Amino acid sequence: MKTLGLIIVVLVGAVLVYATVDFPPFGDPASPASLHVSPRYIEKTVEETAVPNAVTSVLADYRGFDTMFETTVIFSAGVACFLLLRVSRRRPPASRQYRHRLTGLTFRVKDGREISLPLRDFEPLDSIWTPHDFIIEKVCRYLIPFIQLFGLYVIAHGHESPGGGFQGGVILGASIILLSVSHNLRTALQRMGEKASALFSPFGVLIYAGTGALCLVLGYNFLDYQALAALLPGGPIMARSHGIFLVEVGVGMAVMGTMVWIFKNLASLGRYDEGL
Amino acid sequence: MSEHYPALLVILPLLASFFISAAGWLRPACCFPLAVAALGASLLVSLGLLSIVIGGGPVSYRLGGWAPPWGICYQVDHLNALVLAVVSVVGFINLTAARTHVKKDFPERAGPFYTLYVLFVTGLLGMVVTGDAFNLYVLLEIAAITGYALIAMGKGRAPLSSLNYIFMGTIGACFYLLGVGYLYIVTGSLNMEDIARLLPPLHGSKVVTVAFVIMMVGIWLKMGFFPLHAWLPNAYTYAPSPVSSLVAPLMTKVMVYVMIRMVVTVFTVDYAFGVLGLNEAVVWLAVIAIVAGSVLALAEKDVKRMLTFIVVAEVGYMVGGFWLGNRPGFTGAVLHIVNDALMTLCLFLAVGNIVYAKGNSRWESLPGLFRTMPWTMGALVVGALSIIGVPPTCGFFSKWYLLLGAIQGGHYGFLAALLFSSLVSVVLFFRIFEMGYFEPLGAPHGPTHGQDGTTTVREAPLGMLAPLWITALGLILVGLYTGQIVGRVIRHAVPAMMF
Amino acid sequence: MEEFLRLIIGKYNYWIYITLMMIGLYAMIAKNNLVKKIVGMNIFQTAIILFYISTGVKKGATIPIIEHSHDAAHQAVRAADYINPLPHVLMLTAIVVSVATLGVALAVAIKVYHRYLTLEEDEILKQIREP
Amino acid sequence: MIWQLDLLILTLVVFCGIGAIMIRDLLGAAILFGAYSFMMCLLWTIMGAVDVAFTEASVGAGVSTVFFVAAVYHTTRRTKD
Repeated sequence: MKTLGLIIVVLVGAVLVYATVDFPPFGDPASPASLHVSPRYIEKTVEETAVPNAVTSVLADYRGFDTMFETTVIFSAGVACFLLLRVSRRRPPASRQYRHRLTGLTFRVKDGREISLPLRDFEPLDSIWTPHDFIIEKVCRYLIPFIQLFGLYVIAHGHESPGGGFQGGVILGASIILLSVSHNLRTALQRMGEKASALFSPFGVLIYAGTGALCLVLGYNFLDYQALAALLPGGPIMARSHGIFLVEVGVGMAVMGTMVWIFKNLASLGRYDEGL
Repeated sequence: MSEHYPALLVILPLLASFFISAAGWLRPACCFPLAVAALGASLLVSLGLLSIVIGGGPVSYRLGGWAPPWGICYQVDHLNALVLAVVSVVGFINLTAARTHVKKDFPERAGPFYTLYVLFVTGLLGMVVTGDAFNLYVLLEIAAITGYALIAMGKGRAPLSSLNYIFMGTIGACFYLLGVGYLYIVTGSLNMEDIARLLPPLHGSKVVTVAFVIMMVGIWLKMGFFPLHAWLPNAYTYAPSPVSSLVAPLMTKVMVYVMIRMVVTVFTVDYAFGVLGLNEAVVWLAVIAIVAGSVLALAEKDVKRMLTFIVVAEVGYMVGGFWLGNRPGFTGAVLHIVNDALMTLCLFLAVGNIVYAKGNSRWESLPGLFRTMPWTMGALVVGALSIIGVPPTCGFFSKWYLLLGAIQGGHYGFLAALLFSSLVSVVLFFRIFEMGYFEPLGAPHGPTHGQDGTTTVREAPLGMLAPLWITALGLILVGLYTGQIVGRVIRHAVPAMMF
Repeated sequence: MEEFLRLIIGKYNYWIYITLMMIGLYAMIAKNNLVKKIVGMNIFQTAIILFYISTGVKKGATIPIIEHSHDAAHQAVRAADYINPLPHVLMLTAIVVSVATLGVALAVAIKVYHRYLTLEEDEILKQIREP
Repeated sequence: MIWQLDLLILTLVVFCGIGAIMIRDLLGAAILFGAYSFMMCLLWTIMGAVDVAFTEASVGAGVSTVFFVAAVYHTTRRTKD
């Protein structure tokens, strides 16, 4: 296998090197790639969509259809992980551990036996003991709101600066993942349950596709945001800008939900009780 | 409304998949009806689109309202209207048969299963309808990711086979993407027709040659063309029955379509057959694929696994027929996309019924099946006759065109391979019929046989038999209407340069 | 010789992407461990992204966020002043696809591990051959 | 674009890539893959692809690495190659 792999790799490499010789020089402003289609995006983006960030306008408007399917790819990955890993029959673990909230005393309940103590004074612990790190917990707890705020900013400000729905959504998702990593999965699940993340992702893509379908219902082509001028103030050009914003919000929601969903499935092996 | 058909075709199942996913959480009983409604709607739209194209010629649709080289456009001509109809028909028929399997094997996961099912069909439909090279990649990945997950649902070795498929599929898709990038760097465009317009002055460029080669290798990897087929048999064998009867008929055929579309529309026939002159070599590769697929099928002792090798051989038919580069060869290849999708569906559905009743489809479980499951085996016979190429069924006609193409192109190796493979199919299927018909129920044909009371084997439920027989009758109907299909659709799809 | 050197230096980004792609491809084909293969798959995909981004670079141009002001008269935007945004858009999509594939691949790999209790391909194949 | 910096990062990218597939510890491979993604992200920032770099920083270096660690946590760190 190793030799075969080496032969294939060298062969592919040789073919690619062979083609690279004919490439236009690196960074050449006069290469065909920079002359044929893309100048229009740069020159007309402000005029046609009122979005100065050309990447956002191309992403969500000129080639918005690609982006819709990109979000669908993420969504289907979420569903795929769920389908593959989620176990429905919950088997109680052999022993459970609890810590008393006030005293910090830890004790273990064996063989699925019930305990008669008031459970709200106790917190369940993971079966694999992880050190309780005060600094990490506190720092992350105070950091997370700011991370989330930043994520929202990135979504909202994608028109003017780098960023957009996708990046913002990943940051929002990462904040929940950070909560799970710094505390434990249970805390993260309390903040954002399984059902919430599983409904967030189709709902986000639905916002995207629904915006497109709305344009279609209003008599324009699919995803032609001009149609939204009938519903939103500011004329057809601003309607494009607003349409892009709507779509970015949808992408953000879908990506946030799915990232958290995939993480939960991978981290708890689909059991949703404990994990990373 | 009909001007929006190209978009609706993809949008309706896409929107429905979100609702199915939500329904999986809120109201699981709704999942199946929603999926049927979605694929039914897209089936109707695709048939409408086919009739529009037959009546009034190609249709194009601008997504987002942007003109083609800047925005993405959908381009429906005779070739892809036909393939669209086939994809939606197969997806729909198989969905109706899937219900019983899902109820039996994973009832609690119906929601995500149907979501992925509908998304898979959406991805394939989008791949066929699109006129943008990069958009094709994104949809290819949707079909691939949903396919990986669906295949990994199977028992036993399925996850390992699926992982293997993930690696090979990713290499294939990335090679395709790299090819698109190479075309982009020399032309600056992503729209297929626009690239075709810009390419002729660049025919001597090494970049275009390598783009062509690497794109073809990527597509061949995805379709399981012989030396690159290693992932295919395991993935299709260990997948759950409703999944293998979905993926096996559709994925390979759609990739064959993508190959034809790339060569005909993007690189143009002139370049692929004239400038590069690879056709002779590729037809010989196809000959090897056909022979190897048939021989490997002979060695198998499991009906489902045997069928996967037949799929490998059939891919060789279509690739070879297309690369013959003449009119009958092209007609045969396109007709075979239609016929083979239906034939494979019929056979895999029949095998799905056997697996449903017996638990597996190995040789040991075959004896006496004609008595216990007469309807299933009847449909299996029709499908098998079609694969062999017996006249009233459709398989005969596409093979006929392929043979004509081989004779016209003077390619007797391909001719011999076709005949050889038909002969092997006769051997393969008659062995199955013999075991199912002549060997008595209690024959000592396997160690596990007869212990658990084989009398419990009953015919599959009506919900699985009806789709199976609709497909089987479809095989004969398509065979009878071949003249119509060729005359009204495929004739217009053949590029003008082919004779 | 000088021309050769110019070829090497002028296109160094392209050479690096080919190297990375070869590393990734080698890992996917020849490595024995499934997670290593998945790492290779990701390296392979990022290499292609690097290629696309390299095609979009323009010397002397800035990032593709157009400078504009609401009140001033509309001044013409020159395309040569901004980097080509199209490859960036395409590659955002490719990154998303790669993380989606990664998620599914890891889920499948975990399933494989729980069945065979190993991630080494040769050990798994051995277990399949001798049940 | 400062070519010295560019070259340094390109070299680091290649070394991180080779390291990620050579190291005999899957957790180490995951971390090196994160480093690889982060170097890639720097490279793209230099090349002016800020949006892509942003995405790669959050996805490649962030979430992907976490996915890897989660998968390794539930399987094994052991590897023979």
